[in-house]
Parts: sequence; structure tokens; C-alpha cells
Amino acid sequence: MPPLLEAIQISFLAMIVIFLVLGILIGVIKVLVHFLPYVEEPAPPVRTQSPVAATGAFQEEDHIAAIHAALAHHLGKAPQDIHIQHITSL
Amino acid sequence: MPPLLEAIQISFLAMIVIFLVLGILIGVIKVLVHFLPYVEEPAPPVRTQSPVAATGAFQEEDHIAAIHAALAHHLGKAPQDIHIQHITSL
Amino acid sequence: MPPLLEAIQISFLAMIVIFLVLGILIGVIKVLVHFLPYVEEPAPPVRTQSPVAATGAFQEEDHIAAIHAALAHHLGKAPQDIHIQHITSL
Amino acid sequence: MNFQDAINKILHSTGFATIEPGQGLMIVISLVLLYLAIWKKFEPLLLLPIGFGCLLANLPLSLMANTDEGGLFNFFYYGVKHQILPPLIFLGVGALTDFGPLLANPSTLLLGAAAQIGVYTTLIGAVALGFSLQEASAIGIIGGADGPTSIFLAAKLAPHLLAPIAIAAYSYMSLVPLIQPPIMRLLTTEKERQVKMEQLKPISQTVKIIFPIASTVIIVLMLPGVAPLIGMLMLGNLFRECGVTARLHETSQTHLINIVTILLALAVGSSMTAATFLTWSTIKIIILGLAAFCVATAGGVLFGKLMYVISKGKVNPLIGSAGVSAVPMAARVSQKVGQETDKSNFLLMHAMGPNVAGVIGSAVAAGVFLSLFGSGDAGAGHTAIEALKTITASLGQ
Amino acid sequence: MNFQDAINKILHSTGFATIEPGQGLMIVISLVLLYLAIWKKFEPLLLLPIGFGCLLANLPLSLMANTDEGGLFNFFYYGVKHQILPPLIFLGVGALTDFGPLLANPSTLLLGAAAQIGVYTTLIGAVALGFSLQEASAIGIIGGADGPTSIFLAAKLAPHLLAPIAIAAYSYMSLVPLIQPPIMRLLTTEKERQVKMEQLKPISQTVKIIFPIASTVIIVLMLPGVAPLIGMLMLGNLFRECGVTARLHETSQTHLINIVTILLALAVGSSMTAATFLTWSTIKIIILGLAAFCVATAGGVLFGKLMYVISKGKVNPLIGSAGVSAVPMAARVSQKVGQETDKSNFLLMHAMGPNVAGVIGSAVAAGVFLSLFGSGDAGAGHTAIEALKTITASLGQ
Amino acid sequence: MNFQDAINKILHSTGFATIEPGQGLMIVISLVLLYLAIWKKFEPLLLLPIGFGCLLANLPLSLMANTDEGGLFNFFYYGVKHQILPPLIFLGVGALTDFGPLLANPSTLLLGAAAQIGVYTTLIGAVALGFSLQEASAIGIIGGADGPTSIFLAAKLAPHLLAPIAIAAYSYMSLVPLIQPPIMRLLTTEKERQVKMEQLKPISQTVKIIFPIASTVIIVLMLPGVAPLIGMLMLGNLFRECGVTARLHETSQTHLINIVTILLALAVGSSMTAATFLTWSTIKIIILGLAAFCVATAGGVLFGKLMYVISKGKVNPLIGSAGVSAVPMAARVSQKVGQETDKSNFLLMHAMGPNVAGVIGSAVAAGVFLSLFGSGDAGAGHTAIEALKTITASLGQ
Ligand code: NA
Ligand code: NA
Ligand code: NA
Repeated sequence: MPPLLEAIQISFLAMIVIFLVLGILIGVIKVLVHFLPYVEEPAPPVRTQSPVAATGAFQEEDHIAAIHAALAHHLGKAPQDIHIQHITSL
Repeated sequence: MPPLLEAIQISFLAMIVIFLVLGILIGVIKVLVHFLPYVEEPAPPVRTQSPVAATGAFQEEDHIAAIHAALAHHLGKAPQDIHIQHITSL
Repeated sequence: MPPLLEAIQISFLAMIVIFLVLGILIGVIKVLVHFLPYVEEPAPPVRTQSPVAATGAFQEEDHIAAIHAALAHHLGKAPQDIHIQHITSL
Repeated sequence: MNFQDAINKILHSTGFATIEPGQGLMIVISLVLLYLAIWKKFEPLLLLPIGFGCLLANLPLSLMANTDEGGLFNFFYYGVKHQILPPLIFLGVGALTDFGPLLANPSTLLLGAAAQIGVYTTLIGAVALGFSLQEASAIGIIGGADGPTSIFLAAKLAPHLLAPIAIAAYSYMSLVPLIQPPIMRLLTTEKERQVKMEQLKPISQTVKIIFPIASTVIIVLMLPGVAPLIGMLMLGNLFRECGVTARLHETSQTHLINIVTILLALAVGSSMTAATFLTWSTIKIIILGLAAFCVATAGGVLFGKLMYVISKGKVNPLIGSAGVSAVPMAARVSQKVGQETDKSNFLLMHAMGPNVAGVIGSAVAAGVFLSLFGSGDAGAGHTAIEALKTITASLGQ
Repeated sequence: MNFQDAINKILHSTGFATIEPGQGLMIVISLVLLYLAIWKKFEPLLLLPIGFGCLLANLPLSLMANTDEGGLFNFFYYGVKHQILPPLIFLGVGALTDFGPLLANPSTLLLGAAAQIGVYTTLIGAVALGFSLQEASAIGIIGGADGPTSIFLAAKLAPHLLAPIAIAAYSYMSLVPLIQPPIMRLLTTEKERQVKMEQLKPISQTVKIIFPIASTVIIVLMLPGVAPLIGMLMLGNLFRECGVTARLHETSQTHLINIVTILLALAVGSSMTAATFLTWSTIKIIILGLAAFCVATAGGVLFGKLMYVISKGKVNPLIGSAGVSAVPMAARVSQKVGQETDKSNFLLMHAMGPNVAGVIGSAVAAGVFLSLFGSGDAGAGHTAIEALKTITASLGQ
Repeated sequence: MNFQDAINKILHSTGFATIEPGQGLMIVISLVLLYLAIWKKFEPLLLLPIGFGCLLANLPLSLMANTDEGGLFNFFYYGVKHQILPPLIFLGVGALTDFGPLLANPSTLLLGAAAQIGVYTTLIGAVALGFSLQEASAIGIIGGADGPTSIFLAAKLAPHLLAPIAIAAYSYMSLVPLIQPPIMRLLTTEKERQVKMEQLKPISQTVKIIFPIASTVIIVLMLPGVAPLIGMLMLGNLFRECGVTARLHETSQTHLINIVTILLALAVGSSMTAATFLTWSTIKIIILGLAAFCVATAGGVLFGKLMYVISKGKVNPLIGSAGVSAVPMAARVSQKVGQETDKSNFLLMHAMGPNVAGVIGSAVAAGVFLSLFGSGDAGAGHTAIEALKTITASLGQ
């Protein structure tokens, strides 16, 4: 068989193999996605950000915690090692 | 000597060797700890957190320093390159 | 040739080679620096810190952005995923 | 002979005097690569160290060519010659890849397959230009637009062509934003380019975890020769998705891939010597590589048009060109060309599906070649060629 | 034969057809390992890549088994065969380990020694089940609950059993929270479990620096065969404590240990082939390993009871079980079982002493085996066996 | 023989009994190195693992010496023997180095050249003390104050002297703050020390990018033997300056250099055995190394005085001593001695120019030696020696 003809035939069959392999993969993915559908995780309750919370005490605690962590990092201590005892308005 | 008997004897002697080696280690540790006791380092004076300081000016400086560092990081500058000139109550 | 004499002559010629190589390097650097002079990049306008800005609204926005980023990091979210809706004086 | 003469002789003894024209030309080529990497940002993570490796390899008497026994880069080249480094790169690529868009729209895998048409037409072209089938395969894979896959296959099937193949692969990957848009515009109608695709559905974490395992099993069963590449790619992705190996994920996608990139790129660069690079083969490979990229782009877009028809206008054919891989640049090109027609059209995430599919597609294409031409007699490709010969023989009767 | 036949033949030519039953079973085992690693969080940093390595090694014709010359994992396995990778893991372990609790209460080293009773009873059991003394030693060390030590010793004394030994070691380490509590409850009285221990004294930095150096000198002088393990463990700890090598400490405990873990685990996984793994030996090793863990736990707790008596009730025997190592899980088990009886009892830090002592203890136990059975004729173990033979001979007279 | 005797025999069988006096002395030396590294902060990143490697190598029967086939450190030593590790260290050094001050004041390169006078006077001294020319070269390079360069050259020209050369190089680098100031004060007048230098001009990014490429081409063309060192140094610097390879820059200057440092230092330490280290050569090398450092400092300062004269008082000769490299300690010494005379004088940035020039200077000096004495017959040095012989012959006529 002349090489060019062989190359053409190889190309043709190789494309078939590729489509076959990737086609099987598609089937597997479809089966997987069908039987293991995405289920939205219940939002972690602690982190809910309702508009109300944003203005209320809870959110404020969160602010303080963030500053607490920043300070801990700044002071080079573990967060549990420092206790914010008083926060004055800057 | 039958293998099982040999195994038992080996086990027995090996336990002796292990206890011997670790026993020597214990002795060395005891000597080390005795002659090189822990001496509490004098607390770095700058970082003392007396309850009084926590409400006073010093602590506030510390807060500002922390925010200063956070800002420096945020602005992508070295801390010494920025100067907080005024802090308004948010 | 006695080894010591050889060593002395080698040392002498080696120093010449070193000065020659580094001398060429100096010439290349001088040419490079001459033809490719340093041009000051125009300062990025957004980050200018005029004394006025430091007390004004712009700087305050920057503070908020910094706290925003810190909070985002603290909450483990991407900065664009959280919206600060209200900031109360702590 | 006086002192003056000695100094003169020293001056004339430098490598400046002993340099050969081929080395001089290779040094110029290495400087061009460095220029493209640094100032044109052509895949700088690869082309900068490749260019620097080429520079050192061609400075006379430096013993830095890949073939200099005991030379530094000879040790690095060991990892290319034995196909150790490309799979480790793929470990990092897997750790960096999100197969989510592909899983949300699995039929985009077909676009990743269609883009491999560039691989096979180039194979035919290479044979027509006088290369052997093995060489032609290694050249064809340039159309797959995956550096590590190209290096892996070239090191196995045509090590003497490794340098131009690697250079062509990375160069054209950088040129994707120039090569693809005209072809994409030519082959699509404005109506097609305006198609807005449905938002991708989210995928459960379990599917994301099972996918790398399942695809490894399937692909390696069918094409065992590509096991190191596909295996490491999917292991990296498993590190990423499984949620319990954060340490290994982090290392794979940062310092491990970086270290391996440095070693691999220097080794590839050190193989760019005048003897292997300054040949007609190199020029043919450069031309064939460009053709491969163009055909691959066209193949992806045309298959996209087919999907547009079959899906009754739900698939924008512009995402087909992303099937060449060159992650994530080809996907960005789809996005950009899409927005030329309609500013509110966001194709990026849709193009990420065929984009990562292209990585798998090229690895599969390499697997077919390995089962056809590799040592051993393994896999679907091998039997395919046997079947082919039987058919041909029976047709000839 | 027509085209239809060709396609059919391709379909039948895949690895699906050539797969052997042993490979199929090994693939199932690899999937079980992946399941345990990902969903049951069984030592995922090791068992996930081990499982994936096993999967690739057993896909037919992939050439990914440790014995496939020129295969990718064959190169990784080089580092296991020559005992290069386990010491590098131990460098990271040392960098991650705080010997402070051990130094504050050095007698807990005896608990780390007592837990090695699991090693030696298993040795006897293994000999009873027909293993040679060398094999039995490598199996016994599973009771030491230290993966790198087990792999190091198995690679030296019984490389053909490496795979099941490594799997057993890491699996049972993961099962510590299930295996230990019943044994601990059975062997202790409520009064013993209620013991609250005195707070640990702080240790000077100087002692923390001298300890790794001194213990290296002592252990290697007495058991030179274990020098690579103990040496690298203590060097890592010295990087941590000395205060002047922060860079090396950081690298040792993050990216270096991560890279080595990936290579080591894939190499171990690639040694799990049907020929070496699907044997009666494996089943025996699995059973012996479980026994080793149980006896080790019992040994630690019983010695803890002895220390309770000697210390007149100051030592809580529950910390004894932590002597098996499996850092830090076994220490957490001590804490948890302690709190079942008294919620206000915090044993964690006290259990960290025997916990890290268990790491040293197992390495010492490995050293004894190496001096008994390793090449060369070095160390205390060797002379011990000579002395033993003399005794036996004299007794026999 | 009873049980008592057996235990006694075990006790006497430990390495304590088999240790040889040479090993004992080497262990003491290793402990001294650890002491200097940890408590005196003598180059701890190198001297700590070197000392620990030496300790392990000299514990009897540990098989941790560099020459123990199959031993752990024998594998690490492979990377020293084949000159793989020092260039990788230099990749990191380049990534960490800012050549800006050198480019702003290129004539400081001459100070880096002048400091190499320490290398050559030591060469003469070493020959006078009976070393061969090759050995003398490797010893002389200690005066270059660059660890990786010293190790690279010693591994090539005098591997049997590697250990004392490496130890001397790193020790004296640590002692720069003690060795240099008296020499600097002795050789300069108060007026000279008071010179305040003009502020350095900024350098364009383009020049910073072209410099590592251009200097590689020039130096390797003239001295090809040093290609691995200079090439990797400049590649690391190119990673740093080019702005498009941040990933590779980050890895080169952190975890890659750290990993290589650990392997290199342990390998060097493992070569410190009694047989190679406890010789008269070592003592001579220690003395010659000190002389080299002193002469190098003096050479830099004296050339600085010359530049002071030529520049009509614009150059402070104190920056000359920084030409020995030992980055950045020698530059800090210039700063400190300068401030002794005038508190408002800031020489640090000015001293960084000669400081990094010293790194290049020593590499160039190594290149001269390699072209003189290395295998092959390459480079300017080689022809220089030929010219020299011709001259000598003609003079002799
Ligand atoms: Na592709
Ligand atoms: Na243990
Ligand atoms: Na120097």
C-alpha cells in the first residue's frame, strides 16, 4: 500500500476511534450526571446575610471577629490568645 | 532451633534492646532538662496587655497599626511607605 | 618550569583575563544604559494620595475597600461575592 | 613572541573565534524566542526557559546540549527521553483544570474530538512531504495544541524531531488569538455567532470526583499507551476535586509543576542544536504545524455548526474552535469573537467545555498513535490497523 | 471481511477484552481504596495516590506496574527500592513534630516502647503462619503504625511483600479510632480513666535543639541500620527547633514532603499487581496487621497501668494507647475515651508524648530488625542474637 | 554463659565500642559546626545540614558517608559529583539577586574583579605548600567567597578536597564581619572613609532584562567551562526581571533552592569522613582560606582606593571589600565601617554593586580555572596558558 494511502486510511480510522472513545465518555458522563444530580447544599446557617442581619448585631459580631483575626495576625498570636476587651470608636 | 522458638527469643531480646535504647534516651533527656531548665523569657514590654492599656491610648495605637498594616497590604505598598494622616469615624 | 613560577604566571594572566571579561561586561552595560535609559513611568492616577484626598471621601472609600477585602478573606468568599450594605460605627 | 602577542592571542582564543555559523544562527533563534516570550508574551513560562536552554546549548564548547554526556542539561533531558517530565506537567495541569463546564455539557467532548481533525490532516500532509508514519504522527499532534502531549509523543516516536515539534506547538499555542478569529469568522454566519447558550447546570461534587477515575479507566483500557499522560492528568484533577488532599493539590499546581517546567523547558531548549534544528524538516514542521492549527480550528467550528443544526440553534459554533485546547486562550478567543457580533453574549464558560475536552482529545489522539506505532501491540488503534489491512487486502482481491 | 467487521473488531480489541481476572480484581481493590480514601477519609494523602497508582498499574498493557522497565512508575519505584523516599518523608514528619510533650514527660518514651510489643507478637505470629524471619519482621512492623518505617523496612527485608504491608499499615492507621477504644475500655477501670494528669512543664529551647542531635547520636550508635530514618526525622525536627533555618523547615514540612508523598504513594500503588498482591500472604498480612494493632494498643495501655501503679495514680493509662504512634489520631483517641468518663479531662497534650515516642519506638524497632537481619553485621541487635545463640547452645548442653 | 552475660554483651556491642578515634573526632567537629550554625548563626542554612550530614556519616556502620554505595547520602552526592546541584542553587541565587546597583554603577564590576586577587595569591600559596595546580585552583576559589562556586569547582578539579573547601568557604563567609573591618580600617584614611557617594540612578527594566542574557553570552563565549553556573545564575535573574515568569521566579527563589540546599548540604557533609578530612591538607586549606579572604578584602579595598583617586574622590574605598561577594553580609560590613566615621553615610546600596559583582567575578575566576585545567581545551584561559608557555620559552632562549 502506498504510504499516502495508508496515512489517509489511518487518519480515517483514528478519527473513528477518537469519536468512539470520547463518545463512550459522553455516555458515562450522562449516566453519572443523571444518577448523581447536583443537590444544592443547604446554606450554612451561620453565614446567612439577610439585609436585616447586615445592619444588626450579628453582622457586627462578624465585623469584630474579622478585626479580631486581623489583630491576631498582626500581633503574631493565635486568635484564641487575645481577647478584645473593649472597642472604642476610632 | 525451631523457627518459632527463635522468633520468640528474638522478640524477647528485641524488646529488651528497645527498652534499653529508649531508657538511655530518657536518662539523657532528664539530664538535659535538669541542666538546661526552662527560663521564662521576660515578656517584651511593648506587647503587654494590661486591662488598663486595653481601654487606653496604647491599645488604640495598636488598632491603628493593625489597620495600617492591612491598608498597606491592600494598597500593595510597604507599611513604611504610607502615612495615615487622619482617621475619620466611619 | 618550576610549579611555583608557573603558578605565579598563571595568576598574573588569569587576573588579566578576569579584568578583560569584566571590562567587556562594563562596556556592554554602559552601551545598554546609554541607549535604553530609564524613563519614569507615569504614576498611576488612581493611587495618588494628596493631603486633601487623605481626609476626604476617596480615602474613606479606600478604607472601606480594605475592610471589604479583609472581610471577604475572613468569610472565605471572593470579594465580589459580598456586598457591604451598611457600616455602623462600632 | 612578546607579551603583546600573548594578549592578542588570548583575545582571539575566545568562543567568538571558534563559533560555527550554525551555532550563530541558533543563538539568533534563541534570542528571537526570548524576545517573543518576554515582549510578545508567547507562552513565556515555556518559551523563555526553552530559549535560554537553546542559547546555552549553542554557545560553543559549553557542553550544554542535550547530547553532551555529563553536561547539566543532559541530566534534565533524561526526564524527557524517558517521558517522566511531561506526565508530571500533566499532573499539575489536571490540578489546575476545572472539568465542570465539560461535565455540564458533555457533548462538547465531540468538539474536542472534531478539533483533532487537524492532527490527522497534518499526518497525511507530513507523509506527503516525505516523513515516515511515526514522524508524521508526532508532527500531526502539534495540531492538538498541547505542549506536554506533543513532547511526550515526540520523545517516543520521533526524538530527533522533538525540538522543532515542541517549538511549533508552543509558538502556535501563543498565536491562537491571531490564527483563529479569521477562520472562525469565515466559517460562521452572523446568525450563528449571535446564538446565546443556556446557562450551564451545576455538577455534583460526586460526579466531579468520579469523572477523573472513570475517564482514566475507559481511556487507558482502550488506549493503554497514553496511560502516563491521562493517568497523571486525572490524578491531578482528583487531587483537586476530592476535597481530602488539599496539600497534594496545592503542591501539584504550584511548585511541582513549576520545577518540572523549568527542567522540561531547559531540556527541550538544549535539544535545539544546529544539527537537529537547522534542517528542511524543521521548516516543513513549522509549515505543517500552522496548517494543523488552522484545520483544527476549522474542524472544531464546522462540527460546532453541525451541533448548531442538530440542537436546533442552541449551540453557538464559535465554541468549536476552543476544541483545539490551548487552555484557556482558545476559550477566550471564542468569547471575544462572539462579542464582536453581540456585546451581551458571554461564551467563555461554554467554550471551557470544548477547551478542556481538547486536552483529553489530544491525549486520546496520542494514545491512538501509540497503540498504532508504539512498542508493544496494545490497544484499539493497533487492532484498527490490523482490521484496516484485512479490509484493504479483501478489497484488493 | 467488510467495514462493519472492522469496526466490530476494533470494539473487541480494547483492554476490556484482554483484561485478566486478577487485574479486574485489583482494579476493584483500587476502587475500594479510592472510596475509603475519599469518602471515609482513610489517610487520604497516602491511600488516594496509592489507590490510583494501583488502578493504573492494573489496567492491562498500561506498563505502569513498578516492575515495567522504562514505565513511569518504575522510575518512581527506584526511590522506594533504594530507600530514598521514606527518609525524605521522615524529614517532613520531623519538621511537623513537636517533641515538647515528650521532653516534658520523658518516661512516656516507655509507652512508645511498650506499644512495640505489637510488633514482636506479630513477628511470632507471622513465623507461625510460615513466613521467614525477615518477612515476619517486615510484617510485624505494621504494628508500629508508621507508614514510612514500614515501607523502609519492607523495601529492605521483604520487597515482595511491600504492597500489602504498606496497605495494611496505612489502612489500620486510619482505623485507629475504631480499633482502639474497645480495647482501651476493656483494659482500664473507670477510676484509672478518671485520672487527671499534671500540666506539662515548659521545655527550654536549648533542650529542644539538643534533643534531636543527642537522640540521633544515641540511636544510630546503637542501631546503625536505622540511620537514614532517624537521621532525617531528627534533622527535620532540628530545622524546626533551631530557629535559624526557617526556609528549610518550611520547605521540608510542605512542598518537599508533598512531592515525595506523591512519588512514594504512586510507587507503592504500582507495586500492587495481581501477582504480588492476590496471594494468601496478603490475607495473612491483613490479619496479622490487625492483630499487631490490637496488641500494640493493649501493650501501651497495660504499660500505662503499670505506670499508674508506680506513679501512685498520677499517670492515666489511657495515654498508653497513643504509643502506637499514628500521630495525631491515636492521641485524639486517648482524649476522646478519657472524656467519655470525665468531660473535664484533657488528655490530648499528655497523649502527644507517647504518640511521638511511638514514632521513635517503631524506628528503633526497625533498627533492631535491620541489625538482626540486614546486610552487614552491625549493631546491638546483631550481637543480641549472637548472645542468644550462645545462651541457647549452653542451655542445650 | 548466662543471661547476665548476654545482656552485658549486648551493651558492649553498640557502636560505642566499634567507633574509631577518627570518627569520634569527626563527630566532635560536626557538633562544633552545629554549634556555630545554631548559636553563632554561621551560614546556618548550609552549615547546619552540612554538620548534620557529617554527624551521620561518621556514626559507625551507618553507611551514610558519600562513598557508601547504596547509602542515602550516596544518592544525594550524585548531584554534587556531577555538578547538578550547585547550578540549581545558583538559579535561586539569581532569582534572589538584584543587579540594579551594579548596572547603575558598572565600574564596580572592577571591584568584584579586584577581590579575586585573593583567589590567585592563594593559588600561589597552595602550590608553595605542595598542592597540585588543579588542587590549588580549587583551594584558591575559597577567596571568592561563594559556596556553590567553590563546590562546583572542587567537584570538578579536586573532589577529594571537596569537604574542607566547602567548610572553609562557608565558615569564612560567616566570619566576614570579623575578618574584614580591621583590614578595611588599616588600608583606608579617615578622609577616604568619609566619602559620601552620589545616589544611584534608576535603571530601565529593559536593561535589567537584557543584562542577564548579554552577560551569559559574553562570559560563556569567553569561558565556556563555567556555563552551568553563569547560565543558571542569569536564568534565575531573568525569571526575576522579565515580568512574565512570576511562577518560575517564585519557585526558583523559595522551594527549589531550599530543596537543593538540603540535598547539597547533606551530600557535602557526608563527604566529611575521617579519611578525607583529618589530613594535613585540611589544616593547610583552612589556613589558606583565611589568607584568601584577607587578601581578597585587601584587594577590593586597594582597588577602591585606586578608584577613589581616579574618580577624584567620588568613590568610597570601603565599598571595595564588598567585592568578595558573601552577599549581602560584606555590603553590610562596608555600611557599618562607613558609619563608624560618619553616622550619616549610607554605603549599603553602593556596596551592593561590588557585592553582586563579586558573585560574577568568582564565577569568572572559576571559568578561567576550568578553561586552564578542565577536560577539553576550551576558552580564553586555555589559550592564555599556551601563550604564556610560548613567552616563557622565548624568554628562555
Ligand atoms: Na488539544
Ligand atoms: Na509507632
Ligand atoms: Na566572589
